[in-house]
Amino acid sequence: MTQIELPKYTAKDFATDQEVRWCPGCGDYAILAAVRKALPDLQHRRENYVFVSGIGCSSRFPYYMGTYGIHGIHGRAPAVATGVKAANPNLDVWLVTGDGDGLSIGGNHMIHMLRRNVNLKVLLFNNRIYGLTKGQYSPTSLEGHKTKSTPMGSIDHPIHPISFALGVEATFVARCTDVNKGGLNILGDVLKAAANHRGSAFIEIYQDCNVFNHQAFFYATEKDTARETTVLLEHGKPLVFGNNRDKGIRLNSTRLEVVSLDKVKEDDLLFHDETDPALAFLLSRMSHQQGMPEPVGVFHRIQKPCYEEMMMAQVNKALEQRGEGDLEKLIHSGSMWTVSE
Amino acid sequence: MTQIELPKYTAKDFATDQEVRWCPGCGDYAILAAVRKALPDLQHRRENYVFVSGIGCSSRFPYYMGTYGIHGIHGRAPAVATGVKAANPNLDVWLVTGDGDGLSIGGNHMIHMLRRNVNLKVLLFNNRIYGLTKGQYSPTSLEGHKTKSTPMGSIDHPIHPISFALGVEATFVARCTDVNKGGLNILGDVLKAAANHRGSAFIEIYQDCNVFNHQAFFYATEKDTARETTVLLEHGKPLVFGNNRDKGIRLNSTRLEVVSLDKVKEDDLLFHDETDPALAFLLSRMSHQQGMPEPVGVFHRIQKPCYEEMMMAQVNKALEQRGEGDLEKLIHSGSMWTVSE
Amino acid sequence: MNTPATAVDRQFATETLEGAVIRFCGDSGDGMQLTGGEFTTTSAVFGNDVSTFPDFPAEIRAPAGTLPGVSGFQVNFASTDIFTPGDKVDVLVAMNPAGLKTNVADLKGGGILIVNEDAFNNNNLKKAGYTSNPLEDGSLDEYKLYKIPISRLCDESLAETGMGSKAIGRAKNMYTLGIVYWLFDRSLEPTIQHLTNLFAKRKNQPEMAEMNIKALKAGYYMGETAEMFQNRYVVPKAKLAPGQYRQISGNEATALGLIAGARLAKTDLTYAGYPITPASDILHFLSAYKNYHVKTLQMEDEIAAICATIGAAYTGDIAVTASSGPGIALKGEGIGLAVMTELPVVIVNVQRGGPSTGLPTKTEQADLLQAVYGRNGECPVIVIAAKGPGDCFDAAVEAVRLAVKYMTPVMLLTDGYIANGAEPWLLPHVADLEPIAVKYATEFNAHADDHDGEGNNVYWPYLRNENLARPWAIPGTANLEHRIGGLEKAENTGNVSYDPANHQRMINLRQQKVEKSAQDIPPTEIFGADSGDVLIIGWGGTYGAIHAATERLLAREHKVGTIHLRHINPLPPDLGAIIKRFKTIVVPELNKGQLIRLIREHYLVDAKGINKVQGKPFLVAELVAEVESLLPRK
Amino acid sequence: MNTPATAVDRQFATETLEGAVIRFCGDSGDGMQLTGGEFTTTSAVFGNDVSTFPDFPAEIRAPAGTLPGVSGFQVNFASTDIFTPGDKVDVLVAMNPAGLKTNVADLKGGGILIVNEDAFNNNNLKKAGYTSNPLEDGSLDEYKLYKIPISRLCDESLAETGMGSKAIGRAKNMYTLGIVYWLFDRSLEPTIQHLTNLFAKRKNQPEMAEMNIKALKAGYYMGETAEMFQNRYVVPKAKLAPGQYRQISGNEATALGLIAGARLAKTDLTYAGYPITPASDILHFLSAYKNYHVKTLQMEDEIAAICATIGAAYTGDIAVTASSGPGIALKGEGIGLAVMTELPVVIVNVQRGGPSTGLPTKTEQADLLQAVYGRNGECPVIVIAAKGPGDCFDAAVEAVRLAVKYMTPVMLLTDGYIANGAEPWLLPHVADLEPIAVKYATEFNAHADDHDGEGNNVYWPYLRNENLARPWAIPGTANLEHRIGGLEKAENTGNVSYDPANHQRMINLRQQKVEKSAQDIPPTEIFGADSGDVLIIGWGGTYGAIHAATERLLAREHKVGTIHLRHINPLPPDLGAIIKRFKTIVVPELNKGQLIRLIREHYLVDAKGINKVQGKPFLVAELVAEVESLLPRK
Ligand SMILES: Cc1ncc(C[n+]2csc(CCOP(=O)(O)OP(=O)(O)O)c2C)c(N)n1
Ligand SMILES: Cc1ncc(C[n+]2csc(CCOP(=O)(O)OP(=O)(O)O)c2C)c(N)n1
Ligand code: SF4
Ligand code: SF4
Ligand SMILES: [Mg+2]
Ligand SMILES: [Mg+2]
Repeated sequence: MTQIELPKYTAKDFATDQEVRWCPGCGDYAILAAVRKALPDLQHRRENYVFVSGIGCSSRFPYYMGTYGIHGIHGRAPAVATGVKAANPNLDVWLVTGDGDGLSIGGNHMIHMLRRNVNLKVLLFNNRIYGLTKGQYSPTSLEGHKTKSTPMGSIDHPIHPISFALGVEATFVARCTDVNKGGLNILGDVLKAAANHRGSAFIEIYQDCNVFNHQAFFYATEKDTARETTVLLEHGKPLVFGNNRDKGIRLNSTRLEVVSLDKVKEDDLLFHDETDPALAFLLSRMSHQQGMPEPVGVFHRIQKPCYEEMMMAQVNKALEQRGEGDLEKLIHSGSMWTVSE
Repeated sequence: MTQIELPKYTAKDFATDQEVRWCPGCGDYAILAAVRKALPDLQHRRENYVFVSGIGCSSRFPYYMGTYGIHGIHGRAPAVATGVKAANPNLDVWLVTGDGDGLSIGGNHMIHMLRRNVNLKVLLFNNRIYGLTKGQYSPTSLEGHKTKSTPMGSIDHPIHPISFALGVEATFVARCTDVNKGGLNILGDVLKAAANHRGSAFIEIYQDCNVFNHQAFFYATEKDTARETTVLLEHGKPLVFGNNRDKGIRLNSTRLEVVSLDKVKEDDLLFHDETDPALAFLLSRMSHQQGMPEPVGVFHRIQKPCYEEMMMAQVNKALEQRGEGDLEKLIHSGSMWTVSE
Repeated sequence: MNTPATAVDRQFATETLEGAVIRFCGDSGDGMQLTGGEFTTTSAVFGNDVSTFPDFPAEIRAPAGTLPGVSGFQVNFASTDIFTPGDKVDVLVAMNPAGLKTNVADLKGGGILIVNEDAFNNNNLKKAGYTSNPLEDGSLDEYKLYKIPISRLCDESLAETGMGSKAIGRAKNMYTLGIVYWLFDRSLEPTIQHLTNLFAKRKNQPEMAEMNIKALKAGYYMGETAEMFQNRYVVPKAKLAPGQYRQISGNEATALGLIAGARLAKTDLTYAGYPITPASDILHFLSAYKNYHVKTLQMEDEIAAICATIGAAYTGDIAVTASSGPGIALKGEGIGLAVMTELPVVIVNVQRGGPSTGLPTKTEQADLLQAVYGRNGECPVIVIAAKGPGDCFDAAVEAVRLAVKYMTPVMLLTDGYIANGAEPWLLPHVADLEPIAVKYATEFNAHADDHDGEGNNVYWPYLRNENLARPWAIPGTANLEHRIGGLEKAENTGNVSYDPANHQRMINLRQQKVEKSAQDIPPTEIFGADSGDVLIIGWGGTYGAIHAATERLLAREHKVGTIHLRHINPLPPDLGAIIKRFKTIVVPELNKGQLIRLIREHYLVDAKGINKVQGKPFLVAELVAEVESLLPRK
Repeated sequence: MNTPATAVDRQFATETLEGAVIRFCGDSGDGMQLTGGEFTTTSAVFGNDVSTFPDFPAEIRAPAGTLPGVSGFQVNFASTDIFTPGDKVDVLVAMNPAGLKTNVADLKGGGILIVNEDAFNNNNLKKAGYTSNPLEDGSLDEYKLYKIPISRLCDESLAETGMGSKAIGRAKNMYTLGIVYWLFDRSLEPTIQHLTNLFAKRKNQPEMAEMNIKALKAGYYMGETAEMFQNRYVVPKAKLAPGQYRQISGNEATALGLIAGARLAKTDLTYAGYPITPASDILHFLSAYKNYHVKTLQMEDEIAAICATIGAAYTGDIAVTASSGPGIALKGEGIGLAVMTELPVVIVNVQRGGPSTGLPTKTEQADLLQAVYGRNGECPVIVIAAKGPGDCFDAAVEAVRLAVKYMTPVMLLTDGYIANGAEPWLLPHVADLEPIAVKYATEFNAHADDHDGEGNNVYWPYLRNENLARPWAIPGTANLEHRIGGLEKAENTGNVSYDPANHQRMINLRQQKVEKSAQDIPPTEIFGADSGDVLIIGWGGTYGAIHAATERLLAREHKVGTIHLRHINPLPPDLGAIIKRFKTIVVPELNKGQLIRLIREHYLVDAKGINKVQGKPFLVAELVAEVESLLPRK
């Protein structure tokens, strides 16, 4: 390919003429802004982006990105996106989904896309509710959540998206929040890290549904609490958190505990290792409800061959070994016989 | 319920008049025999058993059990079984599925059934192949596996059923082999442990497909190798293995390593703890291919409320609070008005 | 307003009307659904016949003031029987420019137009795409325009309550409702009661109740005092069938009907669903009725939902799933399993605009042929349809009854229009409902060896009764253990069978069983002429429009008869004979022609379609015009 | 055996036959498919016309010797054109009692019955459900029975090879084939070549090749020397269209056709599938042709497969998925999305016995109405059908062509019978195939503001060409970035639109586009009478049987014409006129009547169905009898 110079993009180049139609105050706006802002820095051509989604409020996302896009059907975005990558492995494919779209009806496609390590980036907008259908509980809704369909409270034990993704061996697994008033604004960085990862990148984004599940994640996004209830993961660094960075996480056999840095040295804390799946799994079980800060940042990142690369490698190998297929020969092969005039 | 005395069952009482139609030498026979043998010991009435399956060789199982049963459609057994339990929580429901049925097309239903902790027992016959459709690769087939649909070798990274089940927080997770010529015949015990677990029990069974993937698990089932390539998990006990029980597994930070008992004391080995999900996850990543013995036995077992119990609790609470619903009142409620003659 | 009559009041001229159509519209935040609902209830309680049409925006909360954010509610109320929410609007209440813009075209020339003048600021005008202010530029000259500064008046009247300005701002719908109540001389009582119930009792916010009631009264008094209107209108009581009534939406009636079906069968109800517009409310309603032995499962998707119903039906529950649009398409494979296992499963399809995701919040009738044919193989199910909100109750009971009697899946078709729309429902009495006989098998029913004369010694799950239904032995029943599944079964024994002749027999039997259910179809009722020029055949939610159109056609002395099908597969046995008595057959549908294909194919008659696929119901006038164009010229 | 003629050989009487039907049957472990296949190839290479019918057991490996374990392969070979594998069998070769039991009913009275005597031991007899040995009890008296101790003879002849007894045991099929070759005076060469290729070259087991060849020859010599048979038979060459031929199964031809379609379009092929009987082989074949720019994705299920094709089609590949039975039912929702996004996706349905899991290994034509109607909403797709194994190639090319030309999903119907069955295929030349024009959009195609006369400055993904197809701009194309999805789209711009009038227009356009494709349907060919008493209308895999039946009917001087439809939706434009020229319309189908419903509905003609749902193809005699019963009595 001849390398044509890349236009200098700004966030505006990734907008469309379509009116953005989320509810006022919806967390989706912040994520949209972050994505539009991150893309210009990635040095990829705009026409190579494809945003694929399913159905849900979050899944309206492609309409608002001035790129190629498919607003698919409920839960099937990973399959649609896999088809896009198969047809053209060079495209930059982003997948936008919700907790219902990606983990309820679409859970299976998500699994298989992740384990195949298709090289695309997943933004899972987790608002712990079905927004578009006006407020039923979702697979991430907390137990006991009273919603339209659970007037006496949900009886399902929720799924933890990070544990889920690790369980099926995703190669890049991260968590962010839509906004962060505590100053831990890592969404943009994580988006870029995901973009630069070669393989499936799974990002859970805590997102406020202003209408049906408002403030579900306020503990993790508001000024006073954000640094107390979340802990930033940085590869090779100890897990320290708190408004005064005075607390840490320590590993005790295979269990985690919160310790005060008054009593424990930083060196004795758990140091994050992005390459260790079991550690990531352990971290994924930390829950605010159980008095633990919830990790944000990159839980896990490893290299594995991606699906479409291996697929093209086989195609190329076949081409090499057998040469460019000749249709005439293909038809005229096998045990033939001739009937003459 | 009046307690009627339980008939004394034998394995024969759980057979049917239908000819068993698996290929000669198929591992399914051994599993069938083990199940028929285990049930009489469980002290449940035969008419309360329902075997539910999807489609696949393995899914023919219900036809061979003299109980109630549904041979469903491909991948949907967990949903069918959830319906059975919802309609009658007292039934003993067993779900039989294959690596394709349960993890490919049916992966999503499996996830949600497990996380809801529906009280039923899952036997996942993992033969790392699609048997019934005559030999395509499955989600558990190893990378590079040449099958009918992958003449140049599979490019999918396989799913690990145990990691998968732990990722979605199943409450009972175990692994067995169809046969074991090394003397580690734990299938019957694990079946009984699963039966006695209150909640979803997920059992991966390594099963030999004699026709399309013969010997895939010989390392784990044959006399000479079984004890070298597998390690038995026993709650509270150290992980020791080897033909001479001369090797063990040690935890080093969050990684596992094989050590020789010549050099390391048993007390310094990893002691199994069924209640620790992260430990179970760590164990689930041990792979024969990477020179580690593969654990068999119960990886994880914890108590959580089950779905149908919580569902019935809500029904009963509603009955308590609002009394037995009166249809006439229900119709004649809300803002009514009367039109007189 | 039909047939005005006259009467005189002290101060205002009072016109007596046969009926009127009012539409409230505004931003989705403006509370138009509540407003319309209250007007409807008040009118119904007063004794009018009413019919309504709520129209939601597709977005959850489209940006305030924009065209996609407009929410509307239309109510037709009259002193005569009415069957539709009305084609054209007599009174339009527009709370903002966007509402005006999207609705004014439906207002009759000379109709009353009430607007919240305060909302017509530059910002809102721009959002609605107006370049000049329609209240000023003369473009509304053909209407009786009432510009009322509703926001300001409402604010002023509530200033003393000490409530926050947001809350006060929200109360302007009640202020507006007050004005309209005054205009139509309606009692405030039902709404005051409802506000008290809603805010004071249920939400424990007595101050909100008070404030809203205050706004309501203030609006009413404004009408009384402001001398703004020259006229008041009176719509007298209608002559309705005596009895108790309530307003009911189709989805609520469906939910109640399903509960009723299960209770009549003395059986638990397991409902498994997955949220989707416009079917979700059935799940919501049912989940509130657990003390009626209702279990609701919100499954992970629609496939899981249909499969869970299969498990529940096997286990002896009345098992139901409902969905719409793509959700129904997903259930095809599962329905096939229910057909093969011959289990009584009810599938409710609340049809919406398609194809694909289509127009999720709009109505359509385009899933009929999918219901009849949309599965692999020869896979017959019973298909029935409800014709209106209240009728959903009867249709749901009927679906349960047929499913159990014939041990077969039944597909019940409703649609977004009747599901969300509400109408007065003459409440049935349980004692008048026919019980549904469920008899689980408990005994052996056959010989393992043929005819040894020694009594039954096995259970055959596919032995059939006189209705061709198989027995229903449920898990937990000793000795009747048996296995079912999706592979072809041997006749009687139900064992897996690959025998060609057996396959043919079973294919025939499944078909015959569904056909046999025609014996339960009552003689077809014809409205209007019993024979003559035109027979209109309708089905589903178009009932009101077709009925009203037929009335008009009859009033114009056309020889028109109308039948409205509840039963679509099988079709009523007497339908062929009726068709023969008319010269022209017309089939109006909100699709490109689906029932008509069944009619043409069965009866080889050159039926004509009247078809509309706009996400909206038929207008009565449309139907009248179309049918008239097919009538012989006089 | 038709029309025997006579001739005399040295030692044996040699009869010349027009054709014969042989069926090989035995346990699934007995290698009957290979045996039948070899006989077919040898006969085809010799110059006969051939037609075959393989019949697999439903189980992978049913227990040896049991009835469900029987595998059969029937071949009809003749010196004349033939169209079916034959109704009744002239020569039955039964390798075991179970094979005999399940197949002997199809052997003609007086037919040749060759059995492996050694397999008729007590154990096997019991497994087959025989209480006495049929070889001894006279029950086979009506046939020419040849009891040959094949196992022993074969063992003896191979004793010296030093091969294991298991391998030797397996070679008895080749021994048997040798006998049959002798009986029909066939050359051993093609089979020797094939065995050499298979074992020596591909599997690198030269000793296996040698052993099997030895067995083959031994069988042949046994025929020559044993004086067991009084007669030998000769079936001369047929007069076939000149050219190169090979045996091809429908699934292989479909795979090749799809590759050809993509190559003609100069585009990559993305195939996404999920294994299912009998469609899996398409995936298997395609996955071997990666050097033809074929990418095969084995997805996690059928829904993922159709969705992946949508992604691939959007991205510019020829995108195809195939499935059967329940797998197709699952794709309904996805096909809806493809309809709404107007993407060229090909869906192949290899129909099998239904409903539900049904009879997975058997054939049926019962998915036609699902293909036409089986989705939510008004959701039209083009539906075409292949009529035989070789024709699958042409039909697949046609499917790709129509999909791309009209930017629409195309459903291609084949069935288990033609998918697994093989027939001689006259090999086409690529140069003779019409190229498929794919032109991706690269430029703006519209004005953002109407008609400012300044040239195009936007890309409208739903602007249509003269065929009503929309343009195809693929990701990677600068400036044509656009979004598509399942919500209703505004005409031209493709933006989401809830506008009622737009919805109606788009519904109409999607329908018109599919209807427009009728312009590509060539004039309908009629075989037989051009007008007259009976018009037979067929479709799909019944072609052979219907054609053969028509020949017989014509031979009996009935005024019968036959047409076989490739295009089902839309139907050929000239069909109505043709129908008018016949007194009676007959539609034979392997279902309960599906095409017939379309015919009756479209043309209001009282067409009669000939229907069979037994998982098996029509017999020619059946069809002849049924049609004759509808003919006017002479
Ligand atoms: C097949 C199908 N089933 C159901 C729906 C209805 N539906 C649309 S979005 C949605 C869930 C939305 O929740 P989530 O994915 O969490 O997205 P959010 O709206 O919260 O962003 C559902 C159930 C649908 N469109 N299609
Ligand atoms: C919807 C649907 N898709 C595909 C199939 C075909 N099919 C039947 S079983 C099977 C996979 C079998 O594999 P597995 O579940 O591992 O079971 P095994 O035969 O190996 O025991 C497939 C793809 C089907 N019956 N239904
Ligand atoms: S419903 Fe919730 S998630 Fe959806 S747009 Fe509104 S605030 Fe956002
Ligand atoms: S194909 Fe494999 S799994 Fe299936 S019955 Fe045969 S040996 Fe068992
Ligand atoms: Mg959500
Ligand atoms: Mg398997």
